[in-house]
Amino acid sequence: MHQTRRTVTMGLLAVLGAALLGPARALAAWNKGAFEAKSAPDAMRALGVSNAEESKAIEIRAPEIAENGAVVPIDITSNIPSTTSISVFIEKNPFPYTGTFDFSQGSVPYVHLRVKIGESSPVRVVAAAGGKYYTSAKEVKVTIGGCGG
Amino acid sequence: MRLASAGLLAVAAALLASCATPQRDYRPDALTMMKRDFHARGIAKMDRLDEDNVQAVCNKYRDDPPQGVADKLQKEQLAAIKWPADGKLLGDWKAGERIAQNGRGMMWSDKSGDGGSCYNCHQIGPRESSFGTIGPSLYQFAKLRGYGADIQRYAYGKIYNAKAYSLCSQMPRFGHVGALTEQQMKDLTALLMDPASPVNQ
Amino acid sequence: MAEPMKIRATLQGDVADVRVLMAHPMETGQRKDAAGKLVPLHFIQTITAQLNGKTVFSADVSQAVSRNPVFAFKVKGAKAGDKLSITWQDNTGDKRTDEVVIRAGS
Amino acid sequence: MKRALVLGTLAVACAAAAQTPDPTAAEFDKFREIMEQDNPAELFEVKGEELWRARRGPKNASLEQCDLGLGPGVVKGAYAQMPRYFADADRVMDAEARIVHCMMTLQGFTYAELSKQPFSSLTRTPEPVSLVTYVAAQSRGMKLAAPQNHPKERATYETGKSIFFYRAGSFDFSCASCHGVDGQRIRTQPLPNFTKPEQAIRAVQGWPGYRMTGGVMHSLQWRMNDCFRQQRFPEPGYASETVSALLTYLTVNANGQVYRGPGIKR
Repeated sequence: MHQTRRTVTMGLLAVLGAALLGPARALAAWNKGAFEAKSAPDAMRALGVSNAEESKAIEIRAPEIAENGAVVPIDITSNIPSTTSISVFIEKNPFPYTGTFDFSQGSVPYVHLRVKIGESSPVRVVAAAGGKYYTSAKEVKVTIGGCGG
Repeated sequence: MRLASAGLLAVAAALLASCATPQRDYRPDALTMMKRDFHARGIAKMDRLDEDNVQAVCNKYRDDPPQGVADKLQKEQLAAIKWPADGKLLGDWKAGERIAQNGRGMMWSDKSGDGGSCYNCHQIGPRESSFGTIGPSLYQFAKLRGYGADIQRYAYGKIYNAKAYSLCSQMPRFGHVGALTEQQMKDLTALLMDPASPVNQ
Repeated sequence: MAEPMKIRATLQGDVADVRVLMAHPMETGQRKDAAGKLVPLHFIQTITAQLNGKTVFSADVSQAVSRNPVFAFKVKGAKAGDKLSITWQDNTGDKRTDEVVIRAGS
Repeated sequence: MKRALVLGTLAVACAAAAQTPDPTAAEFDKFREIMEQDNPAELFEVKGEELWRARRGPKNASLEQCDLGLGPGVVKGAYAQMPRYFADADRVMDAEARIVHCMMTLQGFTYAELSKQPFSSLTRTPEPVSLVTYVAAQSRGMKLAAPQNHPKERATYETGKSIFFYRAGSFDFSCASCHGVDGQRIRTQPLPNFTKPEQAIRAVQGWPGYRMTGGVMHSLQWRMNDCFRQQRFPEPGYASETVSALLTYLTVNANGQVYRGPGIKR
């Protein structure tokens, strides 16, 4: 009984919280302008990201040298309290903005994804937390591989 | 008792059979099977399954032919090298680098010979870290060996026909089989020999 | 026609570790087919995950996500037996939803 | 005490470093494990199982009566015990060759149809490829035990060995040109020496494999075909005895080692 009520309350709080923090990102449209931007700064502008502060609390796990640029695994964790979303930019890709992952409605600020990286490039991550932006980057090298496999 | 000894005999016979049977040569079986199962595709025709005299000797002796046999064939291969009529062995090292990088050529998916596949097996220029190790490093090729005419000739000849220098070398005979043109081989020679080539920096 | 996803959702405490494989070509619009014609952009744009019908994770992504996408994320407040569904929608409007029951961790 | 521990740790670290002199390869291996955890190959496993059970072909039959060597319908463990001799075909067959045989005999497909475009492209995964992925997954975690009991199995091994060492073609290559020596690589790709048992497993491990290049599923039939292409040979027939013989040589060399199921390849 207690348990149920608490869950309901928390659920309500979550909904309220989401409402207070502005429109839930999940309801927003896929940001065409940001996705079609040809540089990471342009994409960030289109997303309204500004004054992102360098942070060591964003962990990016990606290979230093990718075996194959067509499939580069990336693990991202934000240890910044109340992180609501994480956005990924592969700076040297023709369209750097790769995606935004929204955790605000009930998930841990962690995501694993696999991406195409055309040439050696920094992978930049921007975390949104408490109305502010934090950022960190990791360089991934892409080389020519062998013929076999 | 009797059964046991019969069993023993059988075992002994089996052992004998396995020891006594000389290792049968399955190469004819393999060739028959391949000739039945393969088909020509694109530029890769069925005659590619036939051994030439060099391949035959290397296959027969598993790449370790008797000295006399090897010497005779190597001389033949060397004599068959067509040296450039203009006497010039060095082309453009920049074009050579592109040919060295290109791993295409002579496959059924190709139209002709094309690249030299050099980086597949060799370290060459200092800026390419993705190189193979089947062949020796060629970095600083001429810087270490000298820029003289004899070394130039060796480099060109080796690219043209590696088997003229080491009969069962794993390196293709690019000129001998027409995989690379004279100009392409000159460009590759320049990549190794030109003092301005990054290889010799 | 969209093919089924493969979803695994395993409990670790009250957090469900969710791993999903999606069958999708994720065409970048820059690749040429055998005839030399550009293959048009075709890629997943949005992903949402629901726990017992309530959205708990969502993402907007680009064509830079690899072919046959793989994602993992962690959903809070889950119990064994809860239903977790994932939906993707691509730029052609094609969509697919699959659902699994969250398993207790080992 | 603490110092001893640190030194010990260092020693271990150094030993590990000495074993993997190539930091690039070590980096690849580290992330290969992550990739294997969630492998798109599973999408093809699921599709293959559906195909195995579905009534299809001119005879409207499923493959559930297909004998993969352990009796009709037995899939578990069958992949790890192939190639093997099949009396009904009077030849040694690898897993995919056997599946093709079953699709012909049980379902009524023709070899011409099945061999027309036998390998995966970006837009199409042939049914035998999904099927062999399903079958292979049912041997996950099992030891390879390709039999060498029947005289034809032994002869096929020897024939395969001869094919492996046969140098010909425009570039004088044999399989052994790339895979007969320890510790070499093409570009950055390490080349296992398949003549040695502990390395031969790498011919089998990870196949069928989800290939990151192109994002397609490929089986060992494709792998052997593509090796011959790069060997500058003409093309071997799909599911032919030549391919089965080569696979017999490679698999028997790897016998006794654990097969980890469909994998992921660069």
